[in-house]
Amino acid sequence: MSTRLSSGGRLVNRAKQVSFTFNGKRMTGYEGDTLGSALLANDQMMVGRSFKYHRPRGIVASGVEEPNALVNLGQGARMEPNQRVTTTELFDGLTATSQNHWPSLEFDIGAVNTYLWRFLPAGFYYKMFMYPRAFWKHVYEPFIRQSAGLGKAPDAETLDADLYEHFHAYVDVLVIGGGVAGLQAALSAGRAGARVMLIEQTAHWGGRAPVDGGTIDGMAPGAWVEQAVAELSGMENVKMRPRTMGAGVYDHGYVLGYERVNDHKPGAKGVRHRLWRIRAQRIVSAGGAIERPLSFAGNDLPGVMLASAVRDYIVDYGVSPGDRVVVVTNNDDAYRTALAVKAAGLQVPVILDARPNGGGALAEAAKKAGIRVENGKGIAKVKGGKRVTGVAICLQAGEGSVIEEIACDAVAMSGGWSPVVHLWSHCGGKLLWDAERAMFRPDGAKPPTDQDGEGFVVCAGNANGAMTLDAVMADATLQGAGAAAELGFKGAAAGAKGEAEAEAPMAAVWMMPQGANIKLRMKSWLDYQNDVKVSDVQLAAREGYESVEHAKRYTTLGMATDQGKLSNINGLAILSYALNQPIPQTGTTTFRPPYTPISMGAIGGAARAEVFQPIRRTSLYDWHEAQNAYWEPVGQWRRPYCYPKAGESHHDAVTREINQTRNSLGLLDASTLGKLIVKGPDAGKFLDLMYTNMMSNLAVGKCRYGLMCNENGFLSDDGVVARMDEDTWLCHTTTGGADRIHAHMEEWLQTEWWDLKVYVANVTEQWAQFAVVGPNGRKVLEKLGGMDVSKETLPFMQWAEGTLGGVKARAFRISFSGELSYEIAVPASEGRAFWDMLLKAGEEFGATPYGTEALHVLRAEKGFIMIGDETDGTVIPQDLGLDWAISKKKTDYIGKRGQERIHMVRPDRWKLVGLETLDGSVIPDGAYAVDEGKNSNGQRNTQGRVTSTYYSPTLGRGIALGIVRDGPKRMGEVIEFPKTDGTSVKARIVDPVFYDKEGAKQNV
Amino acid sequence: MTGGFQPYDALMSLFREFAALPVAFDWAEKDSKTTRGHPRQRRGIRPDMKRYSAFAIAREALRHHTGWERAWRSPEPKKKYDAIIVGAGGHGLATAYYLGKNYGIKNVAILEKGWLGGGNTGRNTTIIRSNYLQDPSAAIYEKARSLYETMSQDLNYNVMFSPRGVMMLAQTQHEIRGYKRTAHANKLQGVATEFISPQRVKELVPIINIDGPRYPVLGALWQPRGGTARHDAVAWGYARACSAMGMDVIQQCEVTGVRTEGGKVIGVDTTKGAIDCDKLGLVVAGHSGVLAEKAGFRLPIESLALQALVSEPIKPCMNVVVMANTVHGYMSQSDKGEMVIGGGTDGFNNYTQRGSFHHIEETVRALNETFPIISRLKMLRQWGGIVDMTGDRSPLLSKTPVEGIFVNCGWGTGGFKAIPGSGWAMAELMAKGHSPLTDEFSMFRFREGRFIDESVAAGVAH
Amino acid sequence: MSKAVSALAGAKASVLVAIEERGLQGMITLRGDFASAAFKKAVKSVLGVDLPGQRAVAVAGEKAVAWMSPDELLVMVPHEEADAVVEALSGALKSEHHLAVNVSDARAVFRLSGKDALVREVIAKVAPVDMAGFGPGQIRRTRISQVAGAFWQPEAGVLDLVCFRSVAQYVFDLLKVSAMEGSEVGHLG
Amino acid sequence: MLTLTCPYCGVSGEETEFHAGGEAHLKRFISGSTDAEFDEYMFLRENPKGVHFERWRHVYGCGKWFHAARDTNTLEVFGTYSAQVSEPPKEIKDKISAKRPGWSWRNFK
Repeated sequence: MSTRLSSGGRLVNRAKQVSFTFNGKRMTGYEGDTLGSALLANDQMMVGRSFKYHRPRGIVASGVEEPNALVNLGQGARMEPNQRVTTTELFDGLTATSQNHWPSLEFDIGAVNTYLWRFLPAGFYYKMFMYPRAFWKHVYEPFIRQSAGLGKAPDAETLDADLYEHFHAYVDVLVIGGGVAGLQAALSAGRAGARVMLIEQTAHWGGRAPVDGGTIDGMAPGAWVEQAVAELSGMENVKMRPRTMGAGVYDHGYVLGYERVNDHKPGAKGVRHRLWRIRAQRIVSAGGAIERPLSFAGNDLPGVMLASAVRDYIVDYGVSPGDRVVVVTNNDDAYRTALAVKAAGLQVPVILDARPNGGGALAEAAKKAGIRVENGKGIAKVKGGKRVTGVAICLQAGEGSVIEEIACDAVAMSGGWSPVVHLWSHCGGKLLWDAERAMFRPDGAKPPTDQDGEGFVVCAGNANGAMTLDAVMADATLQGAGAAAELGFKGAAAGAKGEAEAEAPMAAVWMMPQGANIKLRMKSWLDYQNDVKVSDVQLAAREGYESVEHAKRYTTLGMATDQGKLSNINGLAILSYALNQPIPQTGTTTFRPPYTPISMGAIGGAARAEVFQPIRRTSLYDWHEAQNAYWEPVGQWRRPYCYPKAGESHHDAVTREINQTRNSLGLLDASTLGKLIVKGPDAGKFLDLMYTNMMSNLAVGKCRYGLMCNENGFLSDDGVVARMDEDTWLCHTTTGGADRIHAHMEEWLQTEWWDLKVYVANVTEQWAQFAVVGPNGRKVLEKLGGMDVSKETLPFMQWAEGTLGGVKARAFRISFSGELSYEIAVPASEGRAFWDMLLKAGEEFGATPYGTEALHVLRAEKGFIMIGDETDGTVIPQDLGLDWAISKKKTDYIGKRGQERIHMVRPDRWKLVGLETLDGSVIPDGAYAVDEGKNSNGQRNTQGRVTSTYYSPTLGRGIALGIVRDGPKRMGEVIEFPKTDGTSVKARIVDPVFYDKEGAKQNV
Repeated sequence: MTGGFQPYDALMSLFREFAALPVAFDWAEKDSKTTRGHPRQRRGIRPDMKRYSAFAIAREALRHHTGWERAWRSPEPKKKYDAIIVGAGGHGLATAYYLGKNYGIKNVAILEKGWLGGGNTGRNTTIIRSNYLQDPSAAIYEKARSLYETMSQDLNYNVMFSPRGVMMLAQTQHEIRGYKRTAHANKLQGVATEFISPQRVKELVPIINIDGPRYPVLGALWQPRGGTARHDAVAWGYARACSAMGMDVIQQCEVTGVRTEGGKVIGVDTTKGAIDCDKLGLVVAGHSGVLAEKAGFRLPIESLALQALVSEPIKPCMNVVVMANTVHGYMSQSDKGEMVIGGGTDGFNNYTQRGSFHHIEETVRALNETFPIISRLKMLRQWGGIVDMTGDRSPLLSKTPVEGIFVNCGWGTGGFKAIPGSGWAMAELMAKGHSPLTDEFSMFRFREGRFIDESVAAGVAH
Repeated sequence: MSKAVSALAGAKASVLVAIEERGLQGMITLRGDFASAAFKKAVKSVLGVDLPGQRAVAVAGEKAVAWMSPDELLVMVPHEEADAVVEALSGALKSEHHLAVNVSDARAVFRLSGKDALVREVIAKVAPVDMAGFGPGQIRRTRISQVAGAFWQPEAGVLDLVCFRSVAQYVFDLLKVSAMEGSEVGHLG
Repeated sequence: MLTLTCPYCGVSGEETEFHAGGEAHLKRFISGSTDAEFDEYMFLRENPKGVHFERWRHVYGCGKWFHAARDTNTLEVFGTYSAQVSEPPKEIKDKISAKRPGWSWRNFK
């Protein structure tokens, strides 16, 4: 059984007991434990079920590579699925439940798949479940979906209780990994004077070195780590950050760091995760190496663990994974585990060394310690059900005949080590195959390159393929100093010197035994979480899924939450052998960020709730809200759609607002309309190019409606232009157009007509602007007093500057409603005060604020087009009967050439008309007018569509604007608009101006 | 757990797969009643190719699955083919498949510089829908969607088409009008969609936050027969079927040159030697421009990186596909349990298959707000693909300035859903010289000012 | 004028650092040819400072001039003087192609004050800028999370940030969240 | 996530401060040009896998447009330069020649 040892555990504080629950069962651990070490200390060997066969799964690793031990952690607003127990720091009150089983971990009905395993090889679902067709959706898929998935989905109605944030950091040298290699690299770069940041994914510095032994500068590694950390902490130019993982390396030295700030103390003040957005000139990746499992039958049973993990649990946490631990290996490092087990007072019945000639100095030490060592042997099969009970031994060179059976309760396996090359590879760093040590390591000659075309990542230590302590320290010194030197920081001192026992060469072992028969291969797991076995990869190769990407996708090897950290190289080797080609020819799959999964919360950062996205507010925002405005988002602005009073529907409110505006006085917050100042000796010339019509000949003091197109000829914006003085124009744009048109003008000025002397400034927000509309509009302004707004002084389509009610104001005689109308602009800081004056002065006229919907109906009654309704990016001004606003005199304006193309001048284009339903009803939004017959694809032919359709309170009936093929020539014709419910509505083509065609009401 | 699911019932259905084998064959026969002849012959699949079925699995299980044959052959190129398709992605393989199936043109090679299905076919978010606004788009996407319905049976390869429904959220007044317009257009195009209420949205997607607060859900355009499929399987299934028809799928064979004579194509040069052909179809997505250059003409496209990501797998919590265009995010849950999320495209030309991280940030930010549970899930993996964009973001299925050369590209971010329709139409274009499905997608349309712009109604490109 | 109010009417928050909306601030966008002697002279004569260098801020009492682009300055004066200064500038530049326009009410200004490292850390959370390399005398126009903004440090421990008026509430909320208790980073200190 | 240096304000900023503006050095065709010329100007963009010239705007900074020479396959930036020129400056072309011998782009090499 796994248990807590009576002593040992360099990371745990035995003085501080911590209690937690697993599947509702109360357990205890120590401060410093991971959830994984604490579970093992409580003899919780089985912690989950595999994805496909629902086989029992135990902890196999001690770090980020763990594929099995995933739990639902926490509850309610802090519940998180798929948390790796090996990287979860234990805290008091932690609650965890195991995943992927029903009804319970011990008895899982899904485990029946394990008896059907013969019928469920890789890719089985591509070959079945096809008949009958309807069964896929209703029977097969629901079953597959239900049995797939791992953790629980968090509750849909509970908001995440935690907060997240981002941080931007800029460094010369970023060192990723706080093991001895990372520490040494940081020291080397830091001593040279570079700005260094050192990040480490765990809470501890020093990595595996203190567990592995040897000496650094004559000291125990732990002592050297303390000394190094002390020196680094004292350096001004070095920043150290534990619990921060290098998640991804992106182009141009951009790195994501994932800091788990409060995961070990949930609910503490501040953020849970911080996403570091680091821009580094050079990156030293010192992420270490990951031990590989061996592929033998039954290698997935709980109790079979990586040899290094067994050692970690004993040394770091004082936890024994078993009393009798069989060690199986192809390299010397696993002997350290055997020695550690022995030193803890536990038994090692045998070390099975697959190498015919066995190991070196460490093997001698093991033998000296009295451990039985068998060279050239391996495991034929692990015995046991929900946990290991023994192993059957065979010759590695054979086919699996059992020589001997040995009882044990744990197996420590080591298939060699793979450098962590992920960060090197994210941005295109190339790998080379080191056949001697059976691993891919970075090809230093082919690094990922940055904006200058220079390599910007180097690897150090294990991550660079330096596997012994002496090599690690030498490499780290070199890489750290080298990275700094490339940036001009020279003169780093010599680094520390590591010493460790000499090791005999490892031997690649991809299958155990080498000639394992099919029955053994079908039980030799490669990917524990996704249940991919040696036989599955071989099947993929046999069926022609030969590329590594095909084999991966066909078998799902390496696609689990660990992204193949344990399985990829083994699977790749099996595939290569199956294809009879060398491993490097098979190649690796692409390494993609993140290194291990990072929370969506962290990715989103602080952007939630009120700061999710900016809301742009006018000076009346609070007032609108106080009036119960129903908001409509328009870009990032919020505009009142209408102001419903108690008991009023939106429709009622809109009707009231329109009637009051037509009959007396309506007020609109038009502040969001864009206002651009265009000034300079060439401003007129420039505006003639920007607008379809002439602006250069507009007289000072006058206003003119203008159209803007894009270079394709399509109408993109409209608005009233006012000439301020000899060389200054004020251009109004739509609400959505202000920034866009400003950018559009700057673009043309800077990149095409840079010889023109014109400056543009966006003054949209400088001014609050209000439309004062209706027969009493003039009276209310006259009440405020200060400037002459009479018809004589300020006729239609003119503007004037002065004061109104004591406030500096500009008054524009323009109308988007067909009524007597002024738009008054006042400085935004006085917008609210001016609005209050307007309301007060307008009280006697029943002054009524109206929203965007009333605005739309008022303009539609008048036949005015609306950008975004009548236009959709495919409509040219000519389609909307706006030929009068297109200058024929000009040789050029933006869009002119585009409008000359053959499709744009076709006589049968759909053109603007008014539409009046025969029954007075409102045509549904978006309806199309049908034509006879169907097209060659069997689609009903159409001849037009509505673009705006409303109930008109003024006319007491439905009205619509639309574009209809050759419409203006078809006045009086009746066309039909089918509805989506199968019925249709008939409408007569009429003039688009429904109200006051003569303009009598606005020209007063 | 989603309501009403009974593990035992589902298990029984699994057993039924094995137990009711003769019945399964009956069903298969029924599917093929409309035409005469042996169903395998009708499908153009060689009678000697082993059919996939639960029975075959059971039979193979007895010999530990050692008897499965290659899904597709691995031939050396012949000297000449009637037609060569460059690009063994979904679109290229589908083109070849329908050339054989619909027009009997089976002396065809499909050349792939890497591995079949290794490009965008295997990198997308697998969404299938046809609720397009413009007639030409709706026609080809609906053709594709309808072919997906029967693809598993047609190919005898389970591509797991899952018509679970696709919805596009309306979160502004403008979007409501846009989607209502699309619903009207779809009605006339024969595409089944409807505009649904916020309450119905919540019923279909229990994990959505319809109250906003920033952008409340005001409704949605709902296509009940939209859905997803297993993307790799589409390429593999077509490849297997093409191979069975006698076509040569030639992988790791890069086209290095295009040979023409008197303005007409006569063959290609490849890393496996020169190969002659009468007709040449260029179907290479992101690399179309590079290949067109070799043939001596330029295409109106630019190549950009598009990104996607998946979360770790969780138990089923969302059965439909949701697209939220106001906040720029879309999401579905795969059969494995991962939340599959589509991100944005970079604004600059890029061939790296890596995009910029801020697009991932923007998408996830929006989805955290729309689906609050996402915040506590983790991103497992992000990746990028190269998409080719045309001037109107709609594809090119077109003749080219060189006689005998046809292009199929420019699918932008919407290619996967179109695969069978694209192949069907491209095959017709290559075999007959024109197709009603491709007529509007000519590469020369821009010169005339004729666009097929899908972004017009509610800002939905693809 | 007494009726004038700034975007957030002087809202304040005291979190890791003090955040305050600074009320009404006169601001003028001035565009022109920096190479022109007349332009330099006009700036000097009206504002009392030399033309600031690239991305620099020149301060003279209540007035300051910030370099915004190779042809644009941001002139800061007391709010009530803005119109007069625009007129003075326009007068001095009568014969020059230029643009001077009052944008005081189109902006909001926040002041962050407290421990210098904390002030700069708050900004490092919301702007893609190397705050370790930033200090008094410089101005940086950049992205403040999802909106445009610019900031400068009048002195250590103080930072002024300007954004558009319409997004003042967003920026205020964002700064408050970024400076919430318990979110010290300890990277720039 | 690119880093670009704005030649106008000198800021080396991350991509999110900038806006990509497509191919550089386009020759605009107006009324009177042929359909083919206009089509080429509007739609037939250079799309090389390699050296490319393009426009960017420092939208969150000084607001200025500028040109960049960049490799679309490695994302190396050879240099940024004024928007107000109709062809890349010689020093940029020389730099590219040193790094990518034999390159060409439209009429430039």
